[in-house]
Amino acid sequence: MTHAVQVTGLHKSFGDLEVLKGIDVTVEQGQVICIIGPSGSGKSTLLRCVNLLEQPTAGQVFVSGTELTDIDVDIDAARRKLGMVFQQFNLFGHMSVLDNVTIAQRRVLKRSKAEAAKVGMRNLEKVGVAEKAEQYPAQLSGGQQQRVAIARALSMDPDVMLFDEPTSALDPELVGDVLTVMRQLADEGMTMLVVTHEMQFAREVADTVLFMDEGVVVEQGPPAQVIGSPRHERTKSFLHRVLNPTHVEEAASP
Amino acid sequence: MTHAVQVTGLHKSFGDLEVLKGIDVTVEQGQVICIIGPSGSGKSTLLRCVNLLEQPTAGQVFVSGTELTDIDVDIDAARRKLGMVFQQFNLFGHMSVLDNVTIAQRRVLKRSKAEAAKVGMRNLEKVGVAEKAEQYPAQLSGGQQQRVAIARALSMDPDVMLFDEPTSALDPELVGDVLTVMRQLADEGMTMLVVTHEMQFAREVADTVLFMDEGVVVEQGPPAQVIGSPRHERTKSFLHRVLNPTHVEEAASP
Amino acid sequence: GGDDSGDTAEGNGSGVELVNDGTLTTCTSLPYPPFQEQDDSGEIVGFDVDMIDIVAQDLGVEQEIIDVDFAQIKNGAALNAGKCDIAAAGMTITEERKENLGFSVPYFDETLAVVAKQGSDVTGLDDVESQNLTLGVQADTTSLDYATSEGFKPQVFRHAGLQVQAMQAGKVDVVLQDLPTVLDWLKNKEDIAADWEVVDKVDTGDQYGYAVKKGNTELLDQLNESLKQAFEDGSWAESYEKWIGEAPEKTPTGTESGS
Amino acid sequence: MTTDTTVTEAGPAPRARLSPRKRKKISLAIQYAVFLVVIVTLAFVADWAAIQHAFFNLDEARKAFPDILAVGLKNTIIYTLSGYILGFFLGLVVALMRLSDVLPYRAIALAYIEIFRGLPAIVVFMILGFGVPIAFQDYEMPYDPYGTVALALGLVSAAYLAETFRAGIEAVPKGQTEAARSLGMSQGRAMFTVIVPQAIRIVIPPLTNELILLFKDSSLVFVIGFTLSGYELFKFGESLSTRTGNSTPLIVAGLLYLCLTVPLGYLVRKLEAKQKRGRV
Amino acid sequence: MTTDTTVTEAGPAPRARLSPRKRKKISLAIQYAVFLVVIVTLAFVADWAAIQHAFFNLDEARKAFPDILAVGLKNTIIYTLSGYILGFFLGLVVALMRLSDVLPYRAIALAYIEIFRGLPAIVVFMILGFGVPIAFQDYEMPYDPYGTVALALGLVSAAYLAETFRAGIEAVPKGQTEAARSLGMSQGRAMFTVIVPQAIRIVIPPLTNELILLFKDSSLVFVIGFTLSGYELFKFGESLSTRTGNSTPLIVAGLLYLCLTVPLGYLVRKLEAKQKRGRV
Ligand SMILES: Nc1ncnc2c1ncn2[C@@H]1O[C@H](COP(=O)(O)OP(=O)(O)OP(=O)(O)O)[C@@H](O)[C@H]1O
Ligand SMILES: Nc1ncnc2c1ncn2[C@@H]1O[C@H](COP(=O)(O)OP(=O)(O)OP(=O)(O)O)[C@@H](O)[C@H]1O
Ligand SMILES: [Mg+2]
Ligand SMILES: [Mg+2]
Repeated sequence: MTHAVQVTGLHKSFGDLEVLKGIDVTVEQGQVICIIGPSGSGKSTLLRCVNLLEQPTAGQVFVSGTELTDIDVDIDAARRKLGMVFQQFNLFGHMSVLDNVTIAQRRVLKRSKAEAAKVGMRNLEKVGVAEKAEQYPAQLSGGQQQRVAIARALSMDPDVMLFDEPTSALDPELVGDVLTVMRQLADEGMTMLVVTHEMQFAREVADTVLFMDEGVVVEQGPPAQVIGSPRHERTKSFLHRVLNPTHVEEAASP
Repeated sequence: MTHAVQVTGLHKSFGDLEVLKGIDVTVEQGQVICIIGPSGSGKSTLLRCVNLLEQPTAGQVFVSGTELTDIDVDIDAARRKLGMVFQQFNLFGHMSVLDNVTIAQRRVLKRSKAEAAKVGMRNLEKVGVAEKAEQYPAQLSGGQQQRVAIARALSMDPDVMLFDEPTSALDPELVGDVLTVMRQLADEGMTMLVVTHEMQFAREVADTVLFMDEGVVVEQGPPAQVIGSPRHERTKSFLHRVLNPTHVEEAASP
Repeated sequence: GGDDSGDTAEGNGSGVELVNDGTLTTCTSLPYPPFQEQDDSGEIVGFDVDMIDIVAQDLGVEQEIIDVDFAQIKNGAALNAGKCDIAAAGMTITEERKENLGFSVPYFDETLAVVAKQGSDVTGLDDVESQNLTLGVQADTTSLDYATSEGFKPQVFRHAGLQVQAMQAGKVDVVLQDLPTVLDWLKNKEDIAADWEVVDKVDTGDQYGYAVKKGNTELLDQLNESLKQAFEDGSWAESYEKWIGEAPEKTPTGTESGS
Repeated sequence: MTTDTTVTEAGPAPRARLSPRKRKKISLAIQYAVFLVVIVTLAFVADWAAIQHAFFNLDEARKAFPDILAVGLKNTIIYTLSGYILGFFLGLVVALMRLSDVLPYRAIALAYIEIFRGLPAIVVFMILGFGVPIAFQDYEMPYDPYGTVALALGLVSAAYLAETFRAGIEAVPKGQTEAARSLGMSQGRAMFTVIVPQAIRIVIPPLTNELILLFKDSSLVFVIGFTLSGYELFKFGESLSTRTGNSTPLIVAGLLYLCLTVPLGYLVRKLEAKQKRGRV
Repeated sequence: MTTDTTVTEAGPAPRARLSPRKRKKISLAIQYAVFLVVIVTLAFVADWAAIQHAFFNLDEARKAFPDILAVGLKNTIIYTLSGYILGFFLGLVVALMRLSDVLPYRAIALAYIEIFRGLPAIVVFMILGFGVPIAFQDYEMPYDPYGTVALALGLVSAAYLAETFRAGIEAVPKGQTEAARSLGMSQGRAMFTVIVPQAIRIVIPPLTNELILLFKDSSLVFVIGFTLSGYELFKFGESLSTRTGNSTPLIVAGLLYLCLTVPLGYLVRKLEAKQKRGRV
């Protein structure tokens, strides 16, 4: 049986800086994996290597059995199986919301205008922003924009969804709307790889939580284990800082 | 007895937009007041009216008995009693950390260089960034910058500290350091007016929590009451959204 | 060069006021051979330069030369703007210019030359229209006035140097310019001499004169006196032969007044 | 708020010195006084009759019309627009070369940009107007002198336009390309569906700005040499001024330049402000 | 990563079409081929002897030295720097007027900026070089012609410099003033302790850029009229070129302009990049 996503021996350097130092991750069909870890630990880079927005320095990435790191693969075609949602939304500012969710369907999947609109509207409804279809991204709140971005990725019928801190650019009140949509996707059986700082979401939704630090996977397992009773010192101290912000040991530590 | 801060009948409009619609707030010596409320409700504007960074349209502001809204008051002198900490830190980028905390002491309070440095270093130690004194703001993390900003305000020996979402521009891991410093200040008896989204901090540290919406104070009281068992519908729905981001009713609500 | 007059006496006894003390400042439009142009060493030399050197010598000062577009010379702007004391630029005396300038006695008879490519069947300005050719003239000169009054639409160049470059570049087919200048080109510029020839001459009956700012009678008197002296003592004729290449047919009398 | 609010709780208020409002009033009063003194002095000292006669002479101004419009302004507009159009396409080519993967293209584009941005326009015009035709006697520029003028202005503006195009493309956030690629678009498709349409909006203000600069640069084409009917605004005004010895025609020409450049400049600022507000 | 990795789990891979890497290779090859063809064509078609003779004539170039440095380059630098210094202070005054609370000052500053940014420099030079001295016969410009040149270049650059200063002050985030005010500093104190020092850093690159523009504008001062020893780079090159009928001196002058402008441009970009990186 093929895995939804399989990453083996992944290394990535920017110049002299080795950001990923050999990562192995396997995601099965329908699983939700949450990746947590301190800033700069390489979480985003890992996600970006999975859909080859960054070219890995070494290692292999398989998605539904296709090796994306194979130099002869049609990367544009392979990438369609991966939907990606970014921290900064990255909606196309010059297009209406509906155009945002239909343009790739029509240009890449060659769907008819009507069909693309049907699929797009279905997904906009799913994320709860159907009534904004005719508006432009600049007219939407951050939370609405991010939900459009999710609908846009979903409209390509991906096998796997990648989320890179989808809520950290949002006002606290707007976080909930986006997390609700993601939870719903997970419930429907979507395979998801989520970089997040929302521990409550990870605890409740993830099948596996993966703690990264300094380019390596320090610890992974079910959320109850990794978040509830972490074994590694680094994990413990990270979680302590994030979960109890008002009770940090001594402010004197810079 | 004079109140630390007294705001009566405060109105503020930007053009046609009435942002504050009659606010009355009293802060006693040594009290910590946390202001919570949805985005755009006027929290920042209220804080900025208190130290007259915005000129109120109507109403009065008293600090330690001096009316700041009196047109004949020496506003620069009066403002020294109020320390302000901003969301975006606003450290002076062209000055070292030490200069940041000494410049106003020397130029405004006319302290000697040595005395200003002494006071500055004491406050930098208090917030735990003394070893960064010679560095420049750009070389510091967000959390360190914010702590320098707190030290800078403290160095003017203010009667009251105003905080405007001091942690919302920070990475989640860095939030703790800043909240710890604030908690410590509160413990030492500093009078504080804090706009924040950190409910845990408000619950643990505030004497009074004040919920604002659409330019009015909807509800105020001890944290256990306002956060624990809010009476008003608006407060309830706001708290529900912020405290349970993954359990928002229906994503379909835009 | 322009400032090699031997007499370096300070000031001058004639009561003439100069824009710059101790120097007689001359406005000209470079290059305009053989009246004024830079020689190979970069010094400004020429017939006009020699003449004004005589004036400067009589004043007991040195000549300094300022290069301005001819347009600013002939309308008096350069003089009125206080840039110089004398305008010396192979300039024709015309009624229109007299309104803005104080002219000296005439010192040179004007003749215009029509220049065309060797081997072309151009014999005069009349062929320009019939053969649909491009006529090139220098801006603000009597050549331009003459050409426009004859109904031509010539191409206009800021100074004579650009005009001759346009000839070299083949941008013009026929050129109208003062004869001495043309002769100088044909003498000193190989590529011009190889391709071009004078096909016609136009005797306008006009004459060249130097000019001072209108109303500056002290300087004008001195100028005229020095010129008359030069006519009489043969230094004018000597310069003429040196720069034009042949002896003059007659020497100006210095009697007919310019202004 | 009224000024007579009774300060019921006023403690030992820091009322010292002058209140900011009073200080401001005094400072304003001083500044207005200075202004008045300067104006009055100017009014008495300046020789207004001379100024009016030399620069705002209605008779002289009248003489300039209508030819200054029919010839000068018309030619300025023709020269500038033809140069701009040429420069636009040349600039596009140079910008694409600058962004190319092929090193020699990049090098050539960079050299082109550096040279033509570094040279004074008048040097380019002289070389093009005289140097090139002398060197290549056999070759004839089509539609001369308009061809030469368009080429001269085009070459100069292309360097600026190329940099503008490149900056426009680079100003579109990288996230836009990444989002497009992650939806399965190829590099080229992403470029033309997502990047270029947004880059165009970004470059409209600087493109307009370069049109203004070119209007001003067109005042130098006179060095190439023209027939009288080819005179543009500056040369027309200058030639009329030198003919009459009065600066008014030059002032009229200057005002006509301002009629072209000031509204365009205003438009640029409007567009820039709109763009700033509308950022995603 | 090696290319011969065995694809153990390859499913029904979307391998269709050409792989991106192959497509890229082919496209690159085509581009290089086009480049070669163009180069070869040029090499055969162009009359290199004529080009070299007209533009890169070593004999002619030699004649230009050392005077082109001792006179032309020297004067270009003197004129530009004196104009820049004058423009700097004038620009500061105009910028302060532009930010003043006094309406007439603001209006005058705005008019000044609009006029001098909208007029071609050569128009300003002509008016200043001839119009003004004729209108005011009694007044004598000190240190003429250097005074007139400095004033002309100063007036033109002051408009740009004023806008730069204003933009620099406005580019300092509002939060900086607010932080300073909230520490008890007065408006003036905040301005000079916090805003101006940061504004200066911001404006250094555009200030340098305007020096480049002024070097180029200085090529137009010849219209004012000079002695030979007052010739700047362009006029020197042009006059030598017209004397010899060979464009090489003009090219030499052009290269010397590039020696001034290209390194300065490089410096501007360095400073800008550094500033972008160093943002707080
Ligand atoms: N394009 C790049 N060039 C050079 N260095 C990079 C690049 N992208 C990322 N890095 C570096 O790689 C390291 C890991 O970055 P990455 O963005 O993956 O971290 P992260 O775990 O996502 O952190 P965060 O929580 O802040 O998003 C960082 O030190 C970062 O500076
Ligand atoms: N200078 C200003 N000019 C015009 N409108 C303003 C200005 N400052 C604030 N506002 C408006 O006033 C309202 C309240 O703003 P304010 O910043 O006080 O809200 P807030 O409660 O602090 O929100 P947030 O949590 O997003 O900071 C908003 O609608 C805002 O757009
Ligand atoms: Mg990241
Ligand atoms: Mg706020």
